[in-house]
Amino acid sequence: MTAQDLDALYQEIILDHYKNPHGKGLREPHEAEVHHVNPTCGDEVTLRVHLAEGRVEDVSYDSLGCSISQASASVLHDLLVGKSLDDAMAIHQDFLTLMQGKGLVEPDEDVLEDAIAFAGVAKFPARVKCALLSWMAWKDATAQAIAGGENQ
Amino acid sequence: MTAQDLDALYQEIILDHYKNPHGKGLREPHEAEVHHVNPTCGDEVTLRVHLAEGRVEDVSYDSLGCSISQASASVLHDLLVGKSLDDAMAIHQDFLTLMQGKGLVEPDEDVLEDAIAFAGVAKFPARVKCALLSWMAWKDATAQAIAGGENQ
Amino acid sequence: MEGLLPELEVIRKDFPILERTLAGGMPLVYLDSANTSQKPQVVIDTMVDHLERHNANIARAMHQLGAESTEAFETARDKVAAFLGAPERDEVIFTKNASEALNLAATTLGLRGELQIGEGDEILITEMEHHSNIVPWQMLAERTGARLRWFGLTDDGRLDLSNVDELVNERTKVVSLTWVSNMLGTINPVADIARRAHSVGAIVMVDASQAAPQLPIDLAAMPVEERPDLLAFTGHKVVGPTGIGVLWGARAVLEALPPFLGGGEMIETVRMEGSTYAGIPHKFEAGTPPIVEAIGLGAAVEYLGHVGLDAVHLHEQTITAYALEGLQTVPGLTVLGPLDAASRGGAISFELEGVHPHDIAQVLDSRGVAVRAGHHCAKPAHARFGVQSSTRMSSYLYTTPGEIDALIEALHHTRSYFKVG
Amino acid sequence: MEGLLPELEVIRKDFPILERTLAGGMPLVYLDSANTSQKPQVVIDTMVDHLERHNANIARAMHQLGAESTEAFETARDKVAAFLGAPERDEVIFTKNASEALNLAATTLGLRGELQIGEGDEILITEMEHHSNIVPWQMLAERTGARLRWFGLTDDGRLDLSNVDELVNERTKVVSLTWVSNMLGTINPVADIARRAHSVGAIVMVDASQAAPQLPIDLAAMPVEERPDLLAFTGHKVVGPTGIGVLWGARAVLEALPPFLGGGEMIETVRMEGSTYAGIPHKFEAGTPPIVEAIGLGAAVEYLGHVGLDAVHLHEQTITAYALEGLQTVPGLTVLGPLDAASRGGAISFELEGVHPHDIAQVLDSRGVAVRAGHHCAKPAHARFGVQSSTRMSSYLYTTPGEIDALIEALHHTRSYFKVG
Ligand SMILES: Cc1ncc(COP(=O)(O)O)c(C=O)c1O
Ligand SMILES: Cc1ncc(COP(=O)(O)O)c(C=O)c1O
Repeated sequence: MTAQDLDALYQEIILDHYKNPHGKGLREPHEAEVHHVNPTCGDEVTLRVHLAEGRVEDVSYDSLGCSISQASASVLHDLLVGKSLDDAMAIHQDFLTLMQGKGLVEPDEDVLEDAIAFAGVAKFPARVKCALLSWMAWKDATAQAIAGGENQ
Repeated sequence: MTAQDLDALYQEIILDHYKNPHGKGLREPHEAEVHHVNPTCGDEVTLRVHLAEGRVEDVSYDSLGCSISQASASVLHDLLVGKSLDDAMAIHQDFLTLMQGKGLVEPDEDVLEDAIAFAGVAKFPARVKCALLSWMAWKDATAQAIAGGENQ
Repeated sequence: MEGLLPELEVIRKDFPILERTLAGGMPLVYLDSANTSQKPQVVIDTMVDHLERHNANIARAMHQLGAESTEAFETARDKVAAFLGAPERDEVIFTKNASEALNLAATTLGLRGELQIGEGDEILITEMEHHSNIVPWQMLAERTGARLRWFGLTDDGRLDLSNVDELVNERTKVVSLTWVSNMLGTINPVADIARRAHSVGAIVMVDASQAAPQLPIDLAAMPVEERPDLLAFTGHKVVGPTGIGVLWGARAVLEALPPFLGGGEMIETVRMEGSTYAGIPHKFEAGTPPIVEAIGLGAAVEYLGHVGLDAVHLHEQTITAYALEGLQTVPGLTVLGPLDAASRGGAISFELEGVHPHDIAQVLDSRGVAVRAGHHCAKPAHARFGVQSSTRMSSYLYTTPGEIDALIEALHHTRSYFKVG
Repeated sequence: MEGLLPELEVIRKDFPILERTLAGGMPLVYLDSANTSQKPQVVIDTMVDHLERHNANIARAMHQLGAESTEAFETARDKVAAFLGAPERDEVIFTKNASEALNLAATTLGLRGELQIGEGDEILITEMEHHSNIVPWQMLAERTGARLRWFGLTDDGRLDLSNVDELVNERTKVVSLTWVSNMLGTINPVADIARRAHSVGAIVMVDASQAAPQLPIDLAAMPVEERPDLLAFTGHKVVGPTGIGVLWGARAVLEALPPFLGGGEMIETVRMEGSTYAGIPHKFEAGTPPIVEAIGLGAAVEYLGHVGLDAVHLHEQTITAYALEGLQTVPGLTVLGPLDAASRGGAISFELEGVHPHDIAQVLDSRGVAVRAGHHCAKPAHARFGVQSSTRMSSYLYTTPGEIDALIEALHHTRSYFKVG
């Protein structure tokens, strides 16, 4: 890839989130905690969700990884916390679609806000996994939290 | 291979031994019996040796296989029965050398008699195994017979 | 001749080896395709292009070559999935050949896990299997104490289903059988057998090594009761390279099986104290996979797809019918297996009275006609018919009626060469 | 620069991929050879010639193509035997990669037989192994109840031999270790360890995946107490194709091990009731082997032999020394593993303060420099040094000092791109 591609990948927004991640750290309360690994490179995330009355009250996480995976966790926190579960799921789906779109999907800034900076990542198959690591962990944790709630 | 090569392989002598194998059938007495298989094609031989006072008294066999493997057992019978063990071993070695010589070894007719007809076989790696099947079985059986004799 | 591939001469041009001449200037008449198929230029060129321009390790490499290589490898998986009509592309596991795929299944069914086979259980195979679908199950039986049973064969070379009710019973844990016999040519009723086996809760494995080259396969279209749970085939028989085979498995079954080989790429995380494993397909692909081979296989199945498996199947049937007819003109010749081309694949094994298969193959070879002689890795099926070995001709999409004529003529010549009849 | 291959520019011409340009017209600077090596034209051409002119299955086929193919395949075995200085050519077993070779050993050591490992026995490995030399032994330990133990590492990335007397004891049944680490570059004292292990009667297995590409190996010349009993390497790292690996084993050990996979070619005879097995090497080569891959590997080791392994080794050391020097000019960069080029192989892993390996690799890639980032299938070794991943450059016989310069420059650029320091 060229120097321009590189700049498309490492948008300022991504580097900012990487240097100053939002919502990092593991917090109480939480209904589910998961640990996800990217087997290719070993990047890891431990992620907790706290749901209440159909809303995402908190997403807290601890992670080790590259700028893309770190920034994407930070953006996830910004985007999903405070949303209704339905809205959060919809945003999750949009982010997934964007990342799996091979750079051909036009992101909706109103929905994805800072996450539109990841549009450039979608062109790098090897990095898509990095960007999705925390998003997959969130989905998994949320499913567990919901299942746990139903079982009570 | 060409039609000439074919004729070099299927010498009249070989076809004669194939049609009228010498010494075929399993006989008593014997000190050792072995069963050898060519895993590639499934050709089989059951072979017995009878030794006495350092001489090959009899080699008897039952076999299933192609013309080359059948003829070679017949020739083996002719060549080895009646010989001293030492002479038989020497002939065995000469036959082995001939077969593994890729067609470049000049056989000694005084030693190998009819077996010189197998010189053409040595050019066909796939058929060398056929020609050697009973000879390997004989060596194995003889080794067993000798070891059995010593153990007594 | 009706039923032949319409562009047969064009297709033959795709296969460079068919232009070769042998000793004495003989043109090659290659009738050993059930043993291994020849390769079209596009498969060779795809491999060369990969090696010369895109070679890199996959998954682990993040650079441009690595991305290209990974993309090519995973696209090959998509192509194989499409070739099989696999319900999911991640159900396609790359192995080194069909034998490894069969061993993978037989080995992991013996390991601790939900599907573990043990004493008192039964494994059911058939008497017409290739050694690669017999020995792994013998080993499994030996290791676990399970009992190995098998369908016998009828005199005309079909599965003897007369005792199916006894053979398929509540102790049966796995049924493994070939779709098309590599020796007898028989096409087995896999759907029926799968339905019965599933009704007692058994896992069904199909050896498609001879089916994949010549029958259209569409797993997703099969009713699930009739669909095998596991299926194996091998790259080199579907105009692909050696060194690559495929195990397809239903996701639920593959997920229930423990890993087979351990190592790079099949892990989730490794600590000295213990490891966790990746999901399918990677769980079963330890180490650097056969990358360029998978890519070559992708090109191969795509090539077959372009020709059309229906057309290939019809061509095979047409050639087989023509060959069966021709063989009947040779005195003393007996075909082993079904005699109607419609219910069989393109491999025809036969005996010729008074001449050993080796000797037949040798005389044929002197005329450029390449066939196989021996037990074709199907000793029990040979034993069933009281023969120790046989001669086998096997055609493929590039075979012409003229080549069959050459075979028949060479067989007549063989008889006179050995002065029989 | 003294020590470089004298004909380096000629050698580079042998590798077509080195002429490739990447996105933005960047020339390729391939520094990922420990992951997989590039292929010289002669290897590609040998494979193409085989596929276009000689393709047939081996052993089983008696026709001319079959004889040619069998001859080419078995000659490849001779070439590999010569490459290793193997005492006997039949001790060379073809597998699909190094991982399969390691699994073959680990699996069969757990099966019924003279060498069977069981409860109370110990398996000894090291903390610097590739996952492919860890996971198979973990699986063996789990299946048999044996205990898995390992050598730790010193701070400078060597084996910690301080507790060798405790680790190598009369319960130790097998010791398996890498000759050269793929992460740290460390060259291990395999002869010393083999001697000790043999003194307690253990089997010694050496993972030569990183050694075979760059160190001259002469097994027959090693004193038998110091010679491994089993040794594995992989084709794609010695300028050969993927899909092929090698297990070498001393005849006595290979004969004592039970078969691994079952199927065509590894049998002596098969009946439905049970089977007997062929001798080595065929006993361990079930199914159609990777034929064209073995032939490609034969051409590859012959190519390396012509260049000369001593010369390759010297070249690697020279490049490695030059690279270690250059890396020291990059602020915040720490090399993991030994710092003297003489006692290490050509893979150098490092950390760069403030930039994650993925991001380094990405910036390097934008300049055409291909390196590997991640755990390099050596998670435990990374954990030992408290890092989760690292960046690795690895050279080979075609690497030039200019390429090292390009790497160093790109690393400086990376720091400024990410505004560190
Ligand atoms: C030291 C070492 N061992 C084993 C392997 C496994 O080789 P393969 O992936 O070809 O099986 C590798 C390479 O990946 C390696 O570097
Ligand atoms: C029916 C059948 N099963 C299995 C195999 C084994 O395939 P491979 O040797 O490629 O593993 C073959 C071919 O040899 C076959 O014909």
